[in-house]
Amino acid sequence: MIMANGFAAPGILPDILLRAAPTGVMALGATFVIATGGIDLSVGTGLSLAAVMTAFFLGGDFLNLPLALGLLLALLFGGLVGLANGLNISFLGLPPFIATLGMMLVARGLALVISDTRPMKIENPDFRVLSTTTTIPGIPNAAVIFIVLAIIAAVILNKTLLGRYALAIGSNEEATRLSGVNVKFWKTIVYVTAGIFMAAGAVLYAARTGVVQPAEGLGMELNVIAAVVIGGTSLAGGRANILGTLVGALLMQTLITGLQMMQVNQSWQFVVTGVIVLAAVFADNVRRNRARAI
Amino acid sequence: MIMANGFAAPGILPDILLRAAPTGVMALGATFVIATGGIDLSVGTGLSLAAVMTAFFLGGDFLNLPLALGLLLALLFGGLVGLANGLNISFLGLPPFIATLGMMLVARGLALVISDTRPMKIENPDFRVLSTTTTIPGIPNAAVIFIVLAIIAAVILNKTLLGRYALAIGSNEEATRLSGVNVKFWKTIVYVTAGIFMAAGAVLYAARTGVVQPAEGLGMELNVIAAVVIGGTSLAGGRANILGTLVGALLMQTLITGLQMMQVNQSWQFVVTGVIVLAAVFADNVRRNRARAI
Amino acid sequence: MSKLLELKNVSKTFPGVKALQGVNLDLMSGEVLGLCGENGAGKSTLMKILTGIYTPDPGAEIWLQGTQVEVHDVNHARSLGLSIIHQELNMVPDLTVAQNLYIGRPGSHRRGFINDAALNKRAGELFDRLGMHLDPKALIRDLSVARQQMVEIARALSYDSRILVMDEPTAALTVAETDALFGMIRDFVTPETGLIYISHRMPEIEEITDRVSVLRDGQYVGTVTTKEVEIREIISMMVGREVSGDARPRTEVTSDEVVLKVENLSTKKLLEDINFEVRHGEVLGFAGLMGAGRTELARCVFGADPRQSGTISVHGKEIAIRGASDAVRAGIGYLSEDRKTFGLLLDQDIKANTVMAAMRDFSIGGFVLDGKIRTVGTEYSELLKVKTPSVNQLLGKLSGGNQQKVVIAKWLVRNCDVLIFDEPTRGIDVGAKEEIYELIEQLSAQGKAIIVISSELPEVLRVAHRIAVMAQGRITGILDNADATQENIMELATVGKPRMEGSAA
Amino acid sequence: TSTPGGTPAPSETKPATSAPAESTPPAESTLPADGEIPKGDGTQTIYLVSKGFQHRFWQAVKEGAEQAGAEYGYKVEFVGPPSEKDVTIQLDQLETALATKPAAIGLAALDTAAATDVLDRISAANIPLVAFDSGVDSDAPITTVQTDNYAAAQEAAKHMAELIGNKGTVGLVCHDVTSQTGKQRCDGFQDWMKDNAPDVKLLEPLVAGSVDEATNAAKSLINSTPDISGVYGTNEAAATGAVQASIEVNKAGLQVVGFDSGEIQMSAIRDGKQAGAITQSPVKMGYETVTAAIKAINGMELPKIIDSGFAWYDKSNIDDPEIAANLYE
Ligand SMILES: Nc1ncnc2c1ncn2[C@@H]1O[C@H](COP(=O)(O)OP(=O)(O)OP(=O)(O)O)[C@@H](O)[C@H]1O
Ligand SMILES: Nc1ncnc2c1ncn2[C@@H]1O[C@H](COP(=O)(O)OP(=O)(O)OP(=O)(O)O)[C@@H](O)[C@H]1O
Ligand SMILES: [Mg+2]
Ligand SMILES: [Mg+2]
Repeated sequence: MIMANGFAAPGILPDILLRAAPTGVMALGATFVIATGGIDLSVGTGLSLAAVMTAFFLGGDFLNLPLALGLLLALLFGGLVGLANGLNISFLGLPPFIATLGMMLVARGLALVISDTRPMKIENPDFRVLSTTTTIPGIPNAAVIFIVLAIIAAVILNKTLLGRYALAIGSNEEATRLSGVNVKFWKTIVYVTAGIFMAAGAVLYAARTGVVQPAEGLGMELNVIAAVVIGGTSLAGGRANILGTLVGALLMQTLITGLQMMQVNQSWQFVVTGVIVLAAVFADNVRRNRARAI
Repeated sequence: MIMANGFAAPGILPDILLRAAPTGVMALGATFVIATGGIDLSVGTGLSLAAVMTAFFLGGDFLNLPLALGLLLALLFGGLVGLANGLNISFLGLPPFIATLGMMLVARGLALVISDTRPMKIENPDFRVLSTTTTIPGIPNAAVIFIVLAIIAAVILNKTLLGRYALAIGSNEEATRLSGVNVKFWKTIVYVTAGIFMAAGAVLYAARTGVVQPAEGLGMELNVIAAVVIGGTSLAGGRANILGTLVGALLMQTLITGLQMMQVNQSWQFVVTGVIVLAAVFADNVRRNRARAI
Repeated sequence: MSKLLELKNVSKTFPGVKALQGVNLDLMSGEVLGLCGENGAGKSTLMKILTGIYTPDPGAEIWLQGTQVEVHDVNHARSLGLSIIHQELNMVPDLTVAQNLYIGRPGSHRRGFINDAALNKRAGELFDRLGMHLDPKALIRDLSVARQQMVEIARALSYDSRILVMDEPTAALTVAETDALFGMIRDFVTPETGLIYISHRMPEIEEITDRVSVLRDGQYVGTVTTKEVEIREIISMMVGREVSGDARPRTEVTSDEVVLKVENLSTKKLLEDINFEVRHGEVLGFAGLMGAGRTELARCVFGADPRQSGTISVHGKEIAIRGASDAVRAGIGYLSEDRKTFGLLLDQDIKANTVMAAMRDFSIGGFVLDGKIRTVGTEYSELLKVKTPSVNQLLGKLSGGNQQKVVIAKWLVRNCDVLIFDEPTRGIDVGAKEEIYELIEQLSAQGKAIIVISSELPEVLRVAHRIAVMAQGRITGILDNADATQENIMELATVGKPRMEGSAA
Repeated sequence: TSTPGGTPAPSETKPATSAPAESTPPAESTLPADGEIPKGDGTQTIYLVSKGFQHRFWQAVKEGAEQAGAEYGYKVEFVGPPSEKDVTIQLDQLETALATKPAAIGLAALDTAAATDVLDRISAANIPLVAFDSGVDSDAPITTVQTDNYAAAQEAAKHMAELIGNKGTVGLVCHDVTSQTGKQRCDGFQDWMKDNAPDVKLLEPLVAGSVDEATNAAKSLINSTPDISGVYGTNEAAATGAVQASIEVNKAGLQVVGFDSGEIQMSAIRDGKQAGAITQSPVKMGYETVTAAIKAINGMELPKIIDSGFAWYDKSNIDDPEIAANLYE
């Protein structure tokens, strides 16, 4: 049945990658936050805000900056949102859930205020190239960018101080502090990193259609977190897995796309998705316990 | 300004209680879950599902059961949703975030399936009495029920094994297990309790208009959690405060109502709400640290 | 005397580790049986099998008074009359002392409703009976490790058990509390009961046990009657060699250069006007009773807790310490007394823990050097004889003593000028203890300034050139090693405090 | 495009100005007469991507569509994103629709500019496209079956002004200010008042997506504005909330004007607690969309716009068959 609907047709994986790219890229960043035992609820509306800012920097009706500068500013802006989260958490001592919940509301409002609740257009053809256009035959650029960012994230997590400290903080924050690590600083950096990845996700999102909807991101935060957790990163912190996050994001998207293609009734799609999310994480638990027992 | 707008008029507190009742009652139950260090994302769409079931039990077009029986079944059904969460968490070992995220999707779908995506009517006049009707002059029944449920929740939390074990599990699950407490069992009971409170919230919600919209609860889960956390219950578990949750729910609702009454532009309302949530929790932290230092 | 308990052919395999192989053990009624063995010998594992926490490999048999039983879980063990005080504290920090005492116990509630006033009253009566001074209403998280340990002991004694296991109960206790505990143990043992006592402190073994069983590398070595053998012999059964009992430091301080100087240090909570200095190559010991403030002093100097006034100078330069990272940057290392909470990343591996305080030396431009980390991790676990299949083992899977060694390794790798060791040999076996003393000696010979906080007087006398004694947040005297004896230290430690005071809240 | 105040006549048959030739499949030899709709064999699918599916309105559209499908022998697949904010999800659904190679696609675009890429590919695949509910900024759709939301909102404003005697303070509860529909229903109301009733003061619109939120929002408006004389809600949830709030506050003379239908609005209108509301013709919209698609599949000519219309209803005409057909409880 799936076959018949062209679901397994060649090019389906690139298509899934394309669809999953915005959420997936945000999930890469969120993996660091979750590795510290934190959580980031602001990525959903943060995506809207970052996309609105991208349109503000690049859109013909607005600043109309050169592409490279505009993209740089967009990423910087994402980092700034992350910085605000990081400072609220590290220095004001707010629990990550609350700090990022507050930011979720603030970002939602600001996106609407800045866009004046209107869709914003980015006509710049070079910008649009970042999404569906293919440079490598058969693979949309967004898919390539997603993979490249996943590799970068994996290197940061496994091979840099940032990754090590994120895991250490998630494992035992107090012990890490007493080892002389500047926990506040590194935690802040983790949220900044998540913010930058969020902005990268926002850029891919905006590039797909060239039109930014200021209210679309709300709710994406749960998909982002689900992708990370399905990928095997523990919400308790201390363990993280970028490849897992990539797989988690693709799994979620495949599921959604598959159900659409199989023309499952939409109400049932929610039920099926819910059950499969539960089953996937359960199967992963079982697999891991078995691996541990060997 | 607030005064001028009638915001401080007599009867404003009962009105806030009425408005906050569905979220607030769910937050009472969620306090137990959060006390164990868990989280329940399924309360939002779970409210829709429980409300749909309430309409199914009581509605004239459906089973049309006697009020008491229908209400009992509705609460039982809520308990069943909680039981499913509890079993998934305790026995399948799923992280609460994932287990309840899955349930969130399942409940959302089932609410649509059962209602056939149509609003469902509960004409039973005795049922409608549960919300805006006043028995004690000036105080809507929903407000009274909210307060009574808060008292019950406080007793359960502070005076019963359930509350004690919930706190102990949140504080140190391993030590609690080694003390001979059947952690799996009690954790399950905690989610069942949350499910029952969720159903009670759904009943109050449905009683207000007498018509159940099957797709409305989504997103309420964050308000519920915010109310609990603003109330001083720690997301890390081990510490909980029912009075705090009550205050947290009222604070959130007062904020929203206040901004509406002051005719703040909608987009800015989000920003202001976000900032005030951050400030409230920060102020609470400061206050508590000062109290500890004395 | 009849056999109260018999364990036959107990084996336990963890992934990559054979923790126990065919171990036999028996306990007579009316006796205290010592259980000795090096770190990682399998003592805790054996006791966890006995009390239903671990399931043994097939073939194991547990016999209670002549009937074979299978222990399913903690509650089942308890209903069989078996209870245990674990090596690691198992308290619920957010509950009160009384709530912890009675959690999970039948009779602690009436139809699900709990009467805290009644629990407090019962707890108070229990403490009176045991001669403990604890406030039933105090939150566990506000108690020092030692006080929490007392609560654990009280809890274990309050069960009407036939067999009680104590896994290193005195690791956090000082001499006075240990004596009190021994009194309780003697009261507990009747012709119907028996007690298994695990400790690395040989004098305690000598004092309290009737017989001693020894494990080595997960295997049963033998059992001796305590009165009939010298402690030396037990130790050689454990380690397979003799360990010397030299009691005093073998190095001398040659330099006058002051490395660490603390002046007029006070905190809001406890410390008052603390002044001391540690010289180049010197080991300064800190002795005192439980709650004297030694840990608080160390944490304060290290920047882990805020100070109210006072200055801290390293190499003559006053340093502004606002947090632990400032202290580490200034060259101060601190090994906490509570390794689980403050020292370890339990779900990270040995090598990651080993280099945690010195990550900057293991990275270039923000990128970590995994090869170097592995090499150094291996080097230090060999140096400290950490018992593990590989440096990739997670810390949570090591025995208590081996975990302690990894924390020590962390600060050795960091190579600080000032090292503060708070109870460095807590939970470490006698053989390894001596190795750590030698290590401290080597470090002081290299010119490091070292503070050793210890509740074991022989240990302080063994390693410290000078000994500062604290009582109630003040330094009541500083003795040269040559002038110090257990007696005069105790005298200073109890200045103005003739007996253990006990209001916790 | 539509005549406010009345249910417009079905498909005005203005000939399509530029039906893209390449997107029309080769004409069958037996071309049926104009207006007569050829029956399918029940194997082909018409895929409708709407703006939502959870709301009663879209369910009514779906019903109409399925009705037409059953009548003429076509399978109808009807999907929509969970909310009217989910442009990307809708886009994915459109892609999925394209991938299943249906006989025709119907689209109620949340954002027309966003969809251009896919629309091009739909044209390239020679699949006829019918827009419904709102227009698509492109030549791709062969025809558009739509309600003019802006005009409908103006109609609501006109009635509100009448009800309050062209002066007083009016509050707005808008269901959404980011979707095109939401905006038009808010803007049309505000603009008409500004232009035609200068003595009517409009309060800052509050946004509420659910009945519960709308009730609270409307209640806030009423409580904070002693001289308020009317409240307008822009969809079923917003209007229902406004009615519920006015019942809870029980303020004499307060006029509530709503949109769409639903149990609470209908009984409130019958009881006189609500003045009236605008209804669209969702069932008709669905039906017309599918029949237009069938005509397009068969290469028949279609007008550029098919107006599905809207109507004002109140106590006086709520039971007229023409109105009642479009109301749902
Ligand atoms: N959960 C576990 N998983 C894997 N290995 C374990 C686990 N628990 C203990 N071990 C291993 O089993 C062996 C015995 O450990 P055990 O804790 O019984 O030692 P011990 O004699 O109590 O030592 P110590 O005196 O240091 O407390 C050690 O090598 C330890 O690393
Ligand atoms: N009687 C007591 N009961 C509970 N806590 C106490 C008591 N006396 C002191 N404390 C607390 O213990 C801490 C000081 O003890 P600290 O741990 O520094 O002492 P120590 O000399 O290191 O003893 P320990 O052997 O317990 O580590 C302070 O936080 C103090 O509030
Ligand atoms: Mg041990
Ligand atoms: Mg100490």
